[in-house]
Amino acid sequence: MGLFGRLVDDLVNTFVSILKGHQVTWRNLWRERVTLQYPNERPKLPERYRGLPGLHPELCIVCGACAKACPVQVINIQGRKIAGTRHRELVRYQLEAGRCMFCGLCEEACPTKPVKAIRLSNTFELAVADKSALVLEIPQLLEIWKSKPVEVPEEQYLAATPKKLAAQELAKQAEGEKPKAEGAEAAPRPKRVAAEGGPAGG
Amino acid sequence: MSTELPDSPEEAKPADDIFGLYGLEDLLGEGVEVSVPPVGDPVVTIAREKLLEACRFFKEEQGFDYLILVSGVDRGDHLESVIHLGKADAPNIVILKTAVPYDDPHVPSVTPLWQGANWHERESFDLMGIIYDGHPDLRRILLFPEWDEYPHPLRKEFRLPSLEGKYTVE
Amino acid sequence: MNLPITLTGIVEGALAPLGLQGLTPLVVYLLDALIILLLLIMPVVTILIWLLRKMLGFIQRRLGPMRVGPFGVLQTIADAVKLFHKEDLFPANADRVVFALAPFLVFVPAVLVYVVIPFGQGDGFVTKDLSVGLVYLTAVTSISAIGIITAGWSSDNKWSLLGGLRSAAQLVSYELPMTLALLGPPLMAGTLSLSGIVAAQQSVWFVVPQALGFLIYFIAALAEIAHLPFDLPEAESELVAGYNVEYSGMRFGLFFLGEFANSFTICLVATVLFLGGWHLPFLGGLPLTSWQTGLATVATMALLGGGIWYLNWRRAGWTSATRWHWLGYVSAAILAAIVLVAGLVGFISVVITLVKTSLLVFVLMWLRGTLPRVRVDQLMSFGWKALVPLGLVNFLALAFQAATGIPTGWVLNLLFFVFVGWLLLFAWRKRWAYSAVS
Amino acid sequence: MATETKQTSEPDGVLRLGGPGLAAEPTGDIHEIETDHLEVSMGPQHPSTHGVLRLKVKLDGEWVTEVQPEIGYLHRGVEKIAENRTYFQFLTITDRLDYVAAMACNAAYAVAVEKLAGLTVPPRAELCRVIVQELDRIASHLVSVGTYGLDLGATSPFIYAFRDRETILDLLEMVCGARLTYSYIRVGGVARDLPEGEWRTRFRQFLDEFPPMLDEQDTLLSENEIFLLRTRGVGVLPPEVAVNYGTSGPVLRGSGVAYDVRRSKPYGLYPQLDFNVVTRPTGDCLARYQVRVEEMRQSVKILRQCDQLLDEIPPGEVLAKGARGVKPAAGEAYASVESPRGEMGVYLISDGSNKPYRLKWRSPSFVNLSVLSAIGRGWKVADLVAIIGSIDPVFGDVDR
Repeated sequence: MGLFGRLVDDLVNTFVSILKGHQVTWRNLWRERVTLQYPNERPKLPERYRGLPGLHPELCIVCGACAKACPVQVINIQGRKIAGTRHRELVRYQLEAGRCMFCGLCEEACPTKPVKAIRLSNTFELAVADKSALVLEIPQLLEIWKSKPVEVPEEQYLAATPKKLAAQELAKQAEGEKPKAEGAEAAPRPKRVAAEGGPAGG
Repeated sequence: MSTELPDSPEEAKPADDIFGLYGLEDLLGEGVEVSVPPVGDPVVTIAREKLLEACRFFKEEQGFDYLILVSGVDRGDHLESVIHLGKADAPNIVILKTAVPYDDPHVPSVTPLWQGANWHERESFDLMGIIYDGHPDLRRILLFPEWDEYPHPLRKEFRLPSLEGKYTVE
Repeated sequence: MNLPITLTGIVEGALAPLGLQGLTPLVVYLLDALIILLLLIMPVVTILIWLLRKMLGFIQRRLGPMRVGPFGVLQTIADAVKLFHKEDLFPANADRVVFALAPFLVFVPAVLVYVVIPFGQGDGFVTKDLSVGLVYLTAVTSISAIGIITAGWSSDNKWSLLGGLRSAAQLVSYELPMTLALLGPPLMAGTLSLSGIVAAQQSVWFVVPQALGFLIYFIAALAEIAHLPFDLPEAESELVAGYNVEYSGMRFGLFFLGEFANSFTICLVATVLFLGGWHLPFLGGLPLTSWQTGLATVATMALLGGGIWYLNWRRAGWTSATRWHWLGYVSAAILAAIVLVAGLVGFISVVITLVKTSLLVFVLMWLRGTLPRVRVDQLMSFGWKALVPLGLVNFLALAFQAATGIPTGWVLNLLFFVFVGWLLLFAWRKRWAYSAVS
Repeated sequence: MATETKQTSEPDGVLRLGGPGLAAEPTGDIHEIETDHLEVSMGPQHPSTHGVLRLKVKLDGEWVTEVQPEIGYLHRGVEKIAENRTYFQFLTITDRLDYVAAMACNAAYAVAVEKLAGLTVPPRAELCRVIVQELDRIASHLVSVGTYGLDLGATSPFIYAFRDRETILDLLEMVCGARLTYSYIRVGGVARDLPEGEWRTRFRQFLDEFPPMLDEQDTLLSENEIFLLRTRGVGVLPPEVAVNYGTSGPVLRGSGVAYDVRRSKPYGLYPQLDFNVVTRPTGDCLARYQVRVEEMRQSVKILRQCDQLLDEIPPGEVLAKGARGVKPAAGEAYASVESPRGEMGVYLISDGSNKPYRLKWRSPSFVNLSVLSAIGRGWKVADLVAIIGSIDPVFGDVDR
């Protein structure tokens, strides 16, 4: 072949390779598009999607497991004991969504049943004009919580909230009964829960 | 020169065979100790005067030609320079450790043996403050040159702001 | 057929009371240029950019612009408005005068070229049919090289300097084969006037006897306008953006527009010189005045755009994504009206020219969607070692043919056709199975 | 086309490599013209430095006479953060290291902690790990290959690659709920079992549809003469130098060294799986590119085997007992996995508490990038771009 052969070979290769590339792009010209026209067409999010965490304040037993599990410490919980009972109620729950990394450890740590008090929702649009708007308080968190459908009917998961249990307990106390056993069953002891979630402090 | 190696990593590391396997008898002596921890790979602790010699032994006579990692550890009372050596064609790993006092953190550089040590040592110098003698270009690599908030942030004295749980119940 | 009111008449009427009739030709010229700019270049470039982005999008299985106007027709206008709003930045150490002038040096020649190009049959379709049209063409297109070089130099940025230098080397090198290839058609037509060259192609388009010349011209012109695979002066992955890295606002927009106007220009020139201009085997054009050319052009682009639009509709369907619905409908209605009016007046020759041009523009887009960029030394060696010798051989064969009548040019091109055919056969025999991997 | 690689031994005994430009020293009369080298800063804002890499480049015309990478623009002190997080919590931070292949980061860390704490991973979890890691490897290589096309000026391969990657990200999103920061492979197993039903169908569909798409996209690049001109013989890294620098992954295998952690230091389910360690002998940019493409095909092969194993290994426990509050005994361990970029290792020291005493991340990109100053000189600026692209650094991983 020699030099001429190599030259011809080069020419053929160049020619074919460039035509082949154009063949590929030509074929793609007629294929179905894959673009999603986002604000008008919404993505179909899978069931396990990890969006913004939402909280149901009624369900929260104020055990602090989520705050301890959080690797970036964006959860701030303030609670108080319901006078005369073992139950606690939520005073304030703050979540700094701007620093949240949607890892879902809080949801995994949450001990409430049958529905978790803190759940990652399908909300992913976080754009705000002011960073302070990303510090979420209970009303917003509740809205986010409710944005994701729950399989359990509402009466069922709201049947044994800490407040209701406390009210029952108080009522029983008023009747003169000893409410210990029931209270221990309803609210798991925070220490055990915290150990499962992995304590961060100390 | 390298010793013949069994196929699987389990066979390669029976604790009692370690000296024969890695030919460590020749190396043992003043300033060189070997320990086989229950978890992990054999550790050879070397005085810093003999480090380069030991590295050359491992590279040239034992075929540990692949430098995995050079790192620094703050042990609380002294610093430690750790070298992980491996082979490009076998699963064996050996860990070389050299203790370095805080007030005189000098260790010979292994860049003459492995070019790859260059950036590892720069990083260790940058974050841990170990000075590698004989390094061709020892300067900060990850932090910017004027960094002076705390010279070597991976030392234990440098503490991050504490991450207290924000969980309060009245 | 002419419209009852002519531009000259209007200008004369306006100037006569002031006693300035003497200025009429000048004013008419300026107005003519303005009309060409506003009615021809701007809409063409606007629609061309949209077309290009749509085609590139389709090639890449995207949709391209979709927001402004129906299917994003008005995206380019929105971009231009945005660019006008941007701050006009000058680097601290830039040579301010040169820096400010450079974009015009790129954009103005791109527009000036259109002066001599005949869009259709008859005097009405060419602003000024110079007897040395081809010389003017090559001279004017070369000016933009100066603009690019000065832009690169005056920015006081090392990357843009590199881009400017690359472009200097590239434009000077490829000017040579391009001009050699451009010399073919006048040799055969016996005139340098572009209308004359088109008229000479009535029986056979020059792409047949000068296929090699056409190929050389097209490749060299790609390099001249810095189009992929030769877009080295502004190679964004190497030189960030090359010569225009420091430009902002509408100065950058001028580079951008100039670039697209240039890609339209080379296709138009190729059509006029090699693809027979407005000639179809048996259809002639109808006479039209120059400013109607603009309307006709817009109309054609609208028709082409309509095709893309249809494709887009097939793919994306109607969505409420088009926020400027009403604007889109208005613009579509205007375009439709123009098509109607221009159609009534008769513009078939212009349509033929522009359809041919648009096909070439599509080839440009296709190349852009497919090929990677060559390296600077490969570009140079390809230019000097392949294109220049080929161009010389081609030119000598054609010149010999013109001087003696011995059909050397035909023989050369016959050889070229045989060679291409053999390549195709070879390629087919390999069943496209050539794989460089092995 | 420049194919020659020169090696020079300089006074300090350091081996230096480089392209043909090293010989481009002026001779004869040219000496009389005074010339100066142009020093430019390539990056940290530059379209083709793949993130925040800054190169101090000395140019002699278009020739690169010296290149010095400057890194650290994305340094976040991850190793220090590790000392302040529990073993379980830190896993979520590892997502942010090599963000293009976060599964490998998860896996490297999990394997190290398991080795240290002596945790046994359930078989089903091992299978899930292999599947997501290989899917992620394909996704990562697609980014690398696609952006490589973009570096060389070809836009379409990039889009095609991202279209396929999108399919994988959808699959992974169905598995763990996130597209980049997976946090799926946990210490002691995985977060959840793979979903059944639709996921499985789409997974199989992907395995069928992906290889032809890959071939098509590969046609645009490795069968294009211009691409070959730009990559063949450019940025040659001889095998002995590659080993000496400690490079790994496609960079090392492109130089013909068959070092793959999945084979050399097997972990997880890999010893049971059948796949080839892809190597190319030439050590140039093209070889590194081809290794990546071929590795994607091998990953598909692994995934097909996993698809069968999914039926054989029944769903069950996917997280080892006691993994959440894991507290390894005092000691240390080094474990590594094969990330798409090479050997990603974690050196972990425990003092018996629930937080690591020291964590050192052996990031493949960091090591691979260090070779750039050796092989980057003597080439054209455009080649330098090609070389960086073929090394494929990810700056979350380099700077940590």
